[in-house]
Amino acid sequence: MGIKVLFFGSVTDITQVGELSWDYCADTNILMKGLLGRFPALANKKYFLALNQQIIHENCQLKQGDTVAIMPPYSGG
Amino acid sequence: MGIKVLFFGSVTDITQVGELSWDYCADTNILMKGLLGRFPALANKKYFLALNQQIIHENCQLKQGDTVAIMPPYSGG
Amino acid sequence: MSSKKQHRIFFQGPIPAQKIADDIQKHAAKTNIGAHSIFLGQVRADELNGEKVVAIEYTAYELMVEEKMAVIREQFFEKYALTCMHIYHSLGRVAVGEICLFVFTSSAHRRDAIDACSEMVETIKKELPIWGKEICTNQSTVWKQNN
Amino acid sequence: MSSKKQHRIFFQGPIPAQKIADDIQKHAAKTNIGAHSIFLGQVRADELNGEKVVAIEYTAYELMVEEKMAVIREQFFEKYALTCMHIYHSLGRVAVGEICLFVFTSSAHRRDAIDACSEMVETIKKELPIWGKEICTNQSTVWKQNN
Repeated sequence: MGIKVLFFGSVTDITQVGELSWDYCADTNILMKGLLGRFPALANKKYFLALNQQIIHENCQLKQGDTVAIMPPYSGG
Repeated sequence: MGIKVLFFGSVTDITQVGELSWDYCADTNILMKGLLGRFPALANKKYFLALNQQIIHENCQLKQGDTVAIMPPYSGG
Repeated sequence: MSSKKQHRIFFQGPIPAQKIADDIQKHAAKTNIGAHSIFLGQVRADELNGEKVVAIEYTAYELMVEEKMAVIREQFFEKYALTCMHIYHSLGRVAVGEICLFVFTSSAHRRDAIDACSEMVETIKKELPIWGKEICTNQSTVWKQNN
Repeated sequence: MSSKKQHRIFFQGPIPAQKIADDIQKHAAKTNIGAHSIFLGQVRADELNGEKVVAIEYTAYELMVEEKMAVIREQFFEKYALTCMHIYHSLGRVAVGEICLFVFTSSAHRRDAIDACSEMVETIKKELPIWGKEICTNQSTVWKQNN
Protein backbone atom coordinates (compact mmCIF):
# COMPACT_ATOMS: atom_id res chain seq x y z
CA MET A 1 0.00 0.00 0.00
CA GLY A 2 2.76 2.45 0.84
CA ILE A 3 2.01 6.05 1.79
CA LYS A 4 -0.48 8.30 0.05
CA VAL A 5 0.93 11.81 -0.30
CA LEU A 6 -1.37 14.79 -1.00
CA PHE A 7 -0.29 18.26 -2.14
CA PHE A 8 -2.40 21.40 -1.89
CA GLY A 9 -2.48 25.05 -2.87
CA SER A 10 0.79 26.59 -4.02
CA VAL A 11 2.65 23.36 -3.23
CA THR A 12 1.06 21.89 -6.35
CA ASP A 13 2.85 24.56 -8.42
CA ILE A 14 6.03 22.69 -7.44
CA THR A 15 4.81 19.11 -7.55
CA GLN A 16 2.51 19.51 -10.59
CA VAL A 17 0.38 16.74 -9.13
CA GLY A 18 -2.11 16.74 -6.31
CA GLU A 19 -1.46 13.21 -5.16
CA LEU A 20 1.10 10.45 -5.43
CA SER A 21 1.85 7.05 -3.96
CA TRP A 22 5.13 6.80 -2.10
CA ASP A 23 6.95 3.66 -1.05
CA TYR A 24 6.43 2.88 2.59
CA CYS A 25 8.88 4.59 4.91
CA ALA A 26 9.13 4.52 8.69
CA ASP A 27 8.34 8.10 9.65
CA THR A 28 7.47 11.54 8.33
CA ASN A 29 11.05 12.83 8.55
CA ILE A 30 12.19 10.11 6.16
CA LEU A 31 9.21 10.80 3.91
CA MET A 32 9.95 14.54 3.74
CA LYS A 33 13.63 13.87 3.00
CA GLY A 34 12.54 11.77 0.05
CA LEU A 35 10.01 14.34 -1.14
CA LEU A 36 12.57 17.15 -0.87
CA GLY A 37 14.91 15.06 -2.98
CA ARG A 38 12.27 14.74 -5.66
CA PHE A 39 10.92 18.32 -5.34
CA PRO A 40 13.87 20.47 -4.21
CA ALA A 41 11.83 23.71 -4.49
CA LEU A 42 9.78 22.53 -1.52
CA ALA A 43 12.71 23.54 0.68
CA ASN A 44 11.84 27.21 0.11
CA LYS A 45 8.15 26.75 0.88
CA LYS A 46 6.32 27.27 4.11
CA TYR A 47 4.10 24.25 4.68
CA PHE A 48 2.39 22.14 7.31
CA LEU A 49 1.99 18.39 7.44
CA ALA A 50 -1.16 16.48 8.22
CA LEU A 51 -1.09 12.76 8.96
CA ASN A 52 -4.48 11.17 8.30
CA GLN A 53 -6.14 14.61 8.39
CA GLN A 54 -4.50 15.61 11.69
CA ILE A 55 -1.91 18.38 11.76
CA ILE A 56 1.42 17.11 13.10
CA HIS A 57 4.19 19.28 14.53
CA GLU A 58 6.93 16.71 14.97
CA ASN A 59 8.22 13.52 13.45
CA CYS A 60 5.58 10.78 13.42
CA GLN A 61 5.77 7.05 12.81
CA LEU A 62 4.04 5.92 9.62
CA LYS A 63 2.16 2.74 8.87
CA GLN A 64 1.12 1.22 5.56
CA GLY A 65 -1.82 3.08 4.01
CA ASP A 66 -1.28 6.33 5.92
CA THR A 67 -2.06 9.61 4.18
CA VAL A 68 0.31 12.56 4.53
CA ALA A 69 -0.72 15.98 3.23
CA ILE A 70 1.71 18.81 2.44
CA MET A 71 -0.20 22.05 2.87
CA PRO A 72 0.81 25.70 2.53
CA PRO A 73 -0.90 28.26 4.84
CA TYR A 74 -4.67 28.24 4.42
CA SER A 75 -6.43 30.93 2.45
CA GLY A 76 -10.10 30.03 2.49
CA GLY A 77 -12.95 32.45 3.00
CA MET B 1 -50.03 77.13 18.50
CA GLY B 2 -49.26 75.92 22.01
CA ILE B 3 -47.21 72.78 22.62
CA LYS B 4 -47.63 69.49 20.79
CA VAL B 5 -47.33 66.57 23.20
CA LEU B 6 -46.63 63.04 21.93
CA PHE B 7 -47.03 59.81 23.91
CA PHE B 8 -45.44 56.51 23.01
CA GLY B 9 -45.35 52.85 23.99
CA SER B 10 -46.78 51.94 27.38
CA VAL B 11 -47.36 55.63 28.17
CA THR B 12 -50.29 55.51 25.75
CA ASP B 13 -51.93 52.88 28.00
CA ILE B 14 -52.29 55.75 30.50
CA THR B 15 -53.07 58.62 28.16
CA GLN B 16 -55.23 56.63 25.71
CA VAL B 17 -54.12 59.05 23.01
CA GLY B 18 -50.86 59.33 21.09
CA GLU B 19 -50.90 63.08 20.73
CA LEU B 20 -52.53 66.16 22.17
CA SER B 21 -52.26 69.94 21.96
CA TRP B 22 -51.40 71.65 25.21
CA ASP B 23 -51.71 75.31 26.04
CA TYR B 24 -48.41 77.10 25.82
CA CYS B 25 -46.38 76.96 29.01
CA ALA B 26 -42.93 78.36 29.77
CA ASP B 27 -40.87 75.21 30.35
CA THR B 28 -40.96 71.43 30.48
CA ASN B 29 -41.26 71.31 34.28
CA ILE B 30 -44.50 73.28 34.11
CA LEU B 31 -45.69 71.11 31.23
CA MET B 32 -45.03 67.88 33.11
CA LYS B 33 -46.77 69.20 36.22
CA GLY B 34 -49.82 69.84 34.07
CA LEU B 35 -49.62 66.45 32.40
CA LEU B 36 -49.24 64.67 35.75
CA GLY B 37 -52.35 66.52 36.94
CA ARG B 38 -54.28 65.19 33.98
CA PHE B 39 -52.68 61.71 33.93
CA PRO B 40 -51.76 60.92 37.55
CA ALA B 41 -50.67 57.35 36.67
CA LEU B 42 -47.70 58.85 34.79
CA ALA B 43 -46.10 59.45 38.20
CA ASN B 44 -45.43 55.71 38.50
CA LYS B 45 -43.94 55.39 35.01
CA LYS B 46 -40.34 55.50 33.96
CA TYR B 47 -40.10 57.83 30.97
CA PHE B 48 -37.79 60.16 29.06
CA LEU B 49 -38.61 63.49 27.49
CA ALA B 50 -37.63 64.63 24.02
CA LEU B 51 -37.97 68.25 22.99
CA ASN B 52 -38.20 68.57 19.21
CA GLN B 53 -36.76 65.07 18.77
CA GLN B 54 -33.82 65.67 21.14
CA ILE B 55 -33.65 63.86 24.47
CA ILE B 56 -33.53 66.34 27.36
CA HIS B 57 -32.28 65.61 30.84
CA GLU B 58 -33.24 68.81 32.65
CA ASN B 59 -35.83 71.54 32.58
CA CYS B 60 -35.96 73.31 29.20
CA GLN B 61 -37.59 76.55 28.06
CA LEU B 62 -40.44 76.05 25.61
CA LYS B 63 -41.56 78.17 22.71
CA GLN B 64 -44.80 78.17 20.75
CA GLY B 65 -45.04 75.18 18.40
CA ASP B 66 -42.50 73.01 20.23
CA THR B 67 -43.03 69.25 20.34
CA VAL B 68 -42.48 67.34 23.57
CA ALA B 69 -42.52 63.54 23.53
CA ILE B 70 -43.09 61.39 26.64
CA MET B 71 -41.35 58.09 25.97
CA PRO B 72 -40.91 54.93 28.05
CA PRO B 73 -37.66 52.93 27.65
CA TYR B 74 -37.15 51.79 24.05
CA SER B 75 -37.83 48.23 23.01
CA GLY B 76 -37.15 48.08 19.30
CA GLY B 77 -35.33 45.28 17.52
CA MET C 1 -28.11 66.87 9.92
CA SER C 2 -30.25 68.91 7.57
CA SER C 3 -27.74 68.42 4.76
CA LYS C 4 -27.76 64.65 5.24
CA LYS C 5 -29.85 62.37 3.13
CA GLN C 6 -32.59 60.90 5.30
CA HIS C 7 -32.57 57.12 5.14
CA ARG C 8 -35.96 55.65 5.75
CA ILE C 9 -35.56 52.57 7.88
CA PHE C 10 -39.18 51.61 8.45
CA PHE C 11 -40.81 48.71 6.74
CA GLN C 12 -44.52 48.09 7.08
CA GLY C 13 -45.03 44.59 8.52
CA PRO C 14 -42.51 41.72 8.39
CA ILE C 15 -39.35 41.94 6.27
CA PRO C 16 -39.53 39.19 3.60
CA ALA C 17 -36.54 36.85 3.12
CA GLN C 18 -36.79 37.73 -0.57
CA LYS C 19 -35.95 41.36 0.18
CA ILE C 20 -32.78 40.20 1.90
CA ALA C 21 -31.79 38.13 -1.15
CA ASP C 22 -32.55 41.02 -3.49
CA ASP C 23 -30.48 43.42 -1.40
CA ILE C 24 -27.54 40.99 -1.34
CA GLN C 25 -27.82 40.49 -5.11
CA LYS C 26 -27.70 44.25 -5.71
CA HIS C 27 -24.26 44.37 -4.11
CA ALA C 28 -22.71 41.99 -6.65
CA ALA C 29 -21.96 45.03 -8.79
CA LYS C 30 -19.91 46.66 -6.02
CA THR C 31 -16.68 44.82 -6.62
CA ASN C 32 -14.75 46.63 -3.89
CA ILE C 33 -16.81 44.73 -1.32
CA GLY C 34 -15.21 41.66 0.26
CA ALA C 35 -17.50 41.08 3.24
CA HIS C 36 -21.15 41.45 4.17
CA SER C 37 -22.47 41.13 7.69
CA ILE C 38 -26.18 40.71 8.28
CA PHE C 39 -28.22 40.66 11.45
CA LEU C 40 -31.85 39.58 11.44
CA GLY C 41 -34.21 39.89 14.38
CA GLN C 42 -36.95 37.26 14.33
CA VAL C 43 -40.05 37.37 16.52
CA ARG C 44 -39.77 34.60 19.11
CA ALA C 45 -42.63 32.57 20.57
CA ASP C 46 -41.86 33.52 24.16
CA GLU C 47 -44.20 32.57 26.94
CA LEU C 48 -45.61 35.37 29.11
CA ASN C 49 -47.72 34.46 32.16
CA GLY C 50 -48.45 31.10 30.60
CA GLU C 51 -49.58 32.60 27.29
CA LYS C 52 -47.59 32.24 24.06
CA VAL C 53 -46.56 35.33 22.16
CA VAL C 54 -48.04 35.22 18.64
CA ALA C 55 -46.84 38.59 17.31
CA ILE C 56 -45.16 41.86 18.18
CA GLU C 57 -46.69 45.15 17.17
CA TYR C 58 -44.13 47.90 16.62
CA THR C 59 -44.64 51.63 16.90
CA ALA C 60 -42.02 54.37 16.71
CA TYR C 61 -41.40 58.07 16.98
CA GLU C 62 -40.60 58.03 13.29
CA LEU C 63 -39.33 61.58 12.87
CA MET C 64 -36.95 61.22 15.82
CA VAL C 65 -35.73 57.82 14.57
CA GLU C 66 -34.90 59.32 11.19
CA GLU C 67 -33.03 62.25 12.69
CA LYS C 68 -31.12 59.98 15.08
CA MET C 69 -30.28 57.50 12.34
CA ALA C 70 -28.79 60.26 10.19
CA VAL C 71 -26.37 61.11 13.01
CA ILE C 72 -25.67 57.47 13.85
CA ARG C 73 -24.96 56.64 10.18
CA GLU C 74 -22.44 59.44 10.02
CA GLN C 75 -20.72 58.19 13.19
CA PHE C 76 -20.56 54.63 11.86
CA PHE C 77 -19.10 55.68 8.50
CA GLU C 78 -16.46 57.66 10.40
CA LYS C 79 -15.63 54.78 12.74
CA TYR C 80 -15.71 51.88 10.25
CA ALA C 81 -14.47 51.57 6.67
CA LEU C 82 -17.89 50.66 5.31
CA THR C 83 -18.86 50.48 1.67
CA CYS C 84 -22.52 50.61 2.60
CA MET C 85 -24.98 50.09 5.41
CA HIS C 86 -28.70 49.35 5.16
CA ILE C 87 -31.08 49.13 8.09
CA TYR C 88 -34.74 48.15 8.10
CA HIS C 89 -37.05 47.90 11.09
CA SER C 90 -40.65 46.76 10.92
CA LEU C 91 -43.60 48.86 11.97
CA GLY C 92 -46.97 47.33 12.74
CA ARG C 93 -47.61 43.67 13.35
CA VAL C 94 -44.93 41.01 12.87
CA ALA C 95 -45.92 37.42 13.63
CA VAL C 96 -43.77 34.83 15.40
CA GLY C 97 -41.12 33.44 13.02
CA GLU C 98 -41.11 36.60 10.88
CA ILE C 99 -38.25 39.09 10.53
CA CYS C 100 -38.61 42.48 12.25
CA LEU C 101 -35.05 43.85 11.95
CA PHE C 102 -32.52 43.68 9.10
CA VAL C 103 -29.08 45.23 9.50
CA PHE C 104 -26.76 44.89 6.50
CA THR C 105 -23.20 46.22 6.46
CA SER C 106 -20.58 45.78 3.73
CA SER C 107 -16.86 46.51 3.61
CA ALA C 108 -13.66 45.57 1.80
CA HIS C 109 -12.33 43.63 4.79
CA ARG C 110 -14.38 41.55 7.17
CA ARG C 111 -13.79 43.21 10.55
CA ASP C 112 -15.39 46.52 9.53
CA ALA C 113 -18.61 44.91 8.33
CA ILE C 114 -18.82 42.49 11.27
CA ASP C 115 -18.01 45.00 14.01
CA ALA C 116 -20.25 47.70 12.55
CA CYS C 117 -23.18 45.29 12.22
CA SER C 118 -22.78 44.06 15.78
CA GLU C 119 -22.51 47.59 17.20
CA MET C 120 -25.44 48.80 15.10
CA VAL C 121 -27.76 46.14 16.54
CA GLU C 122 -26.93 47.34 20.06
CA THR C 123 -27.31 50.97 18.98
CA ILE C 124 -30.74 50.34 17.46
CA LYS C 125 -32.00 48.67 20.64
CA LYS C 126 -30.56 51.36 22.89
CA GLU C 127 -30.88 54.59 20.93
CA LEU C 128 -33.93 54.40 18.67
CA PRO C 129 -37.37 55.37 19.97
CA ILE C 130 -39.18 52.22 18.87
CA TRP C 131 -41.52 50.15 21.04
CA GLY C 132 -42.70 46.59 20.70
CA LYS C 133 -45.92 45.27 22.19
CA GLU C 134 -46.09 41.51 22.52
CA ILE C 135 -49.47 40.05 21.66
CA CYS C 136 -50.36 36.71 23.20
CA THR C 137 -52.67 33.88 22.16
CA ASN C 138 -55.45 35.16 24.44
CA GLN C 139 -55.07 38.67 22.97
CA SER C 140 -53.46 39.95 26.18
CA THR C 141 -50.54 42.30 25.50
CA VAL C 142 -47.28 43.06 27.25
CA TRP C 143 -44.93 45.90 26.35
CA LYS C 144 -41.61 44.41 25.38
CA GLN C 145 -38.52 45.23 27.42
CA ASN C 146 -35.05 45.24 25.94
CA ASN C 147 -32.06 43.95 27.84
CA MET D 1 -15.93 12.38 15.81
CA SER D 2 -17.04 9.18 14.12
CA SER D 3 -20.42 9.34 15.86
CA LYS D 4 -21.01 12.90 14.69
CA LYS D 5 -23.09 13.70 11.67
CA GLN D 6 -20.80 15.01 8.95
CA HIS D 7 -21.94 18.39 7.71
CA ARG D 8 -20.97 19.02 4.13
CA ILE D 9 -19.92 22.62 3.80
CA PHE D 10 -18.77 22.70 0.19
CA PHE D 11 -20.76 24.33 -2.52
CA GLN D 12 -19.71 24.00 -6.18
CA GLY D 13 -19.18 27.51 -7.58
CA PRO D 14 -20.69 30.73 -6.20
CA ILE D 15 -23.36 30.68 -3.50
CA PRO D 16 -26.54 32.24 -4.95
CA ALA D 17 -28.33 35.00 -3.02
CA GLN D 18 -31.47 32.91 -3.51
CA LYS D 19 -30.01 30.10 -1.42
CA ILE D 20 -29.48 32.57 1.41
CA ALA D 21 -33.13 33.71 1.20
CA ASP D 22 -34.34 30.11 1.10
CA ASP D 23 -32.25 29.20 4.14
CA ILE D 24 -33.56 32.21 6.08
CA GLN D 25 -37.13 31.34 5.11
CA LYS D 26 -36.71 27.76 6.37
CA HIS D 27 -36.02 29.11 9.85
CA ALA D 28 -39.39 30.85 10.13
CA ALA D 29 -40.76 27.58 11.53
CA LYS D 30 -38.23 27.58 14.39
CA THR D 31 -40.09 29.91 16.71
CA ASN D 32 -37.52 29.70 19.50
CA ILE D 33 -35.13 31.73 17.33
CA GLY D 34 -34.86 35.46 18.03
CA ALA D 35 -31.69 36.34 16.15
CA HIS D 36 -29.84 35.34 13.01
CA SER D 37 -26.32 36.43 12.19
CA ILE D 38 -25.00 36.00 8.66
CA PHE D 39 -21.57 36.56 7.21
CA LEU D 40 -20.99 36.55 3.46
CA GLY D 41 -17.60 36.59 1.81
CA GLN D 42 -17.68 38.22 -1.63
CA VAL D 43 -14.84 38.03 -4.16
CA ARG D 44 -13.24 41.46 -4.42
CA ALA D 45 -11.75 43.02 -7.57
CA ASP D 46 -8.33 43.52 -6.00
CA GLU D 47 -5.42 44.67 -8.09
CA LEU D 48 -2.33 42.46 -8.15
CA ASN D 49 0.77 43.75 -9.95
CA GLY D 50 -1.40 46.09 -11.98
CA GLU D 51 -3.81 43.32 -13.03
CA LYS D 52 -7.38 43.12 -11.77
CA VAL D 53 -8.58 39.96 -10.08
CA VAL D 54 -11.53 38.49 -12.00
CA ALA D 55 -12.14 35.35 -9.97
CA ILE D 56 -10.87 33.13 -7.19
CA GLU D 57 -10.57 29.39 -7.66
CA TYR D 58 -10.95 27.42 -4.45
CA THR D 59 -9.57 24.00 -3.65
CA ALA D 60 -9.65 22.17 -0.33
CA TYR D 61 -8.56 19.08 1.51
CA GLU D 62 -12.21 18.13 1.70
CA LEU D 63 -11.97 15.12 3.99
CA MET D 64 -9.88 17.05 6.52
CA VAL D 65 -12.24 20.04 6.35
CA GLU D 66 -15.19 17.81 7.14
CA GLU D 67 -13.45 16.14 10.05
CA LYS D 68 -12.29 19.49 11.44
CA MET D 69 -15.71 21.07 11.02
CA ALA D 70 -17.34 18.26 12.98
CA VAL D 71 -15.05 19.06 15.93
CA ILE D 72 -15.43 22.84 15.51
CA ARG D 73 -19.23 22.56 15.35
CA GLU D 74 -19.24 20.66 18.60
CA GLN D 75 -17.04 23.30 20.27
CA PHE D 76 -19.28 26.12 19.05
CA PHE D 77 -22.46 24.45 20.26
CA GLU D 78 -20.81 24.00 23.65
CA LYS D 79 -19.60 27.59 23.81
CA TYR D 80 -22.67 29.37 22.42
CA ALA D 81 -26.40 28.79 22.96
CA LEU D 82 -27.10 28.24 19.26
CA THR D 83 -30.30 26.96 17.76
CA CYS D 84 -28.51 26.15 14.53
CA MET D 85 -25.43 26.89 12.48
CA HIS D 86 -24.98 26.47 8.73
CA ILE D 87 -21.73 27.01 6.86
CA TYR D 88 -21.09 26.91 3.12
CA HIS D 89 -17.81 27.51 1.33
CA SER D 90 -17.40 27.52 -2.43
CA LEU D 91 -15.17 25.14 -4.34
CA GLY D 92 -14.03 25.89 -7.87
CA ARG D 93 -14.29 29.22 -9.59
CA VAL D 94 -16.10 32.20 -8.03
CA ALA D 95 -16.14 35.43 -10.03
CA VAL D 96 -15.70 38.93 -8.64
CA GLY D 97 -18.93 40.10 -6.97
CA GLU D 98 -20.08 36.57 -6.23
CA ILE D 99 -20.42 34.97 -2.79
CA CYS D 100 -17.83 32.36 -1.74
CA LEU D 101 -18.58 31.98 1.98
CA PHE D 102 -21.88 31.87 3.85
CA VAL D 103 -21.93 31.53 7.64
CA PHE D 104 -25.37 31.48 9.25
CA THR D 105 -25.93 31.22 13.02
CA SER D 106 -29.21 31.42 14.92
CA SER D 107 -30.03 31.72 18.59
CA ALA D 108 -32.75 32.84 21.01
CA HIS D 109 -30.81 35.94 22.04
CA ARG D 110 -28.65 38.05 19.79
CA ARG D 111 -25.19 37.84 21.39
CA ASP D 112 -24.87 34.08 20.84
CA ALA D 113 -25.64 34.26 17.12
CA ILE D 114 -23.50 37.38 16.56
CA ASP D 115 -20.47 36.23 18.54
CA ALA D 116 -20.56 32.70 17.14
CA CYS D 117 -20.81 33.98 13.57
CA SER D 118 -17.90 36.36 14.04
CA GLU D 119 -15.71 33.72 15.66
CA MET D 120 -16.64 31.14 13.03
CA VAL D 121 -15.45 33.40 10.20
CA GLU D 122 -12.05 33.70 11.89
CA THR D 123 -11.98 29.96 12.58
CA ILE D 124 -12.74 29.10 8.94
CA LYS D 125 -9.92 31.33 7.69
CA LYS D 126 -7.45 30.01 10.26
CA GLU D 127 -8.33 26.37 10.73
CA LEU D 128 -9.76 24.96 7.51
CA PRO D 129 -7.46 23.57 4.80
CA ILE D 130 -8.89 25.59 1.92
CA TRP D 131 -6.88 27.52 -0.64
CA GLY D 132 -7.83 30.34 -2.98
CA LYS D 133 -6.04 31.14 -6.20
CA GLU D 134 -6.69 34.63 -7.54
CA ILE D 135 -7.08 34.74 -11.30
CA CYS D 136 -6.30 38.04 -13.03
CA THR D 137 -7.50 39.62 -16.25
CA ASN D 138 -4.37 38.47 -18.09
CA GLN D 139 -4.88 34.90 -16.78
CA SER D 140 -1.93 35.24 -14.40
CA THR D 141 -2.62 33.68 -11.00
CA VAL D 142 -1.58 34.45 -7.44
CA TRP D 143 -2.22 32.23 -4.45
CA LYS D 144 -4.33 34.15 -1.99
CA GLN D 145 -2.96 34.90 1.45
CA ASN D 146 -5.17 35.35 4.50
CA ASN D 147 -4.47 37.96 7.11
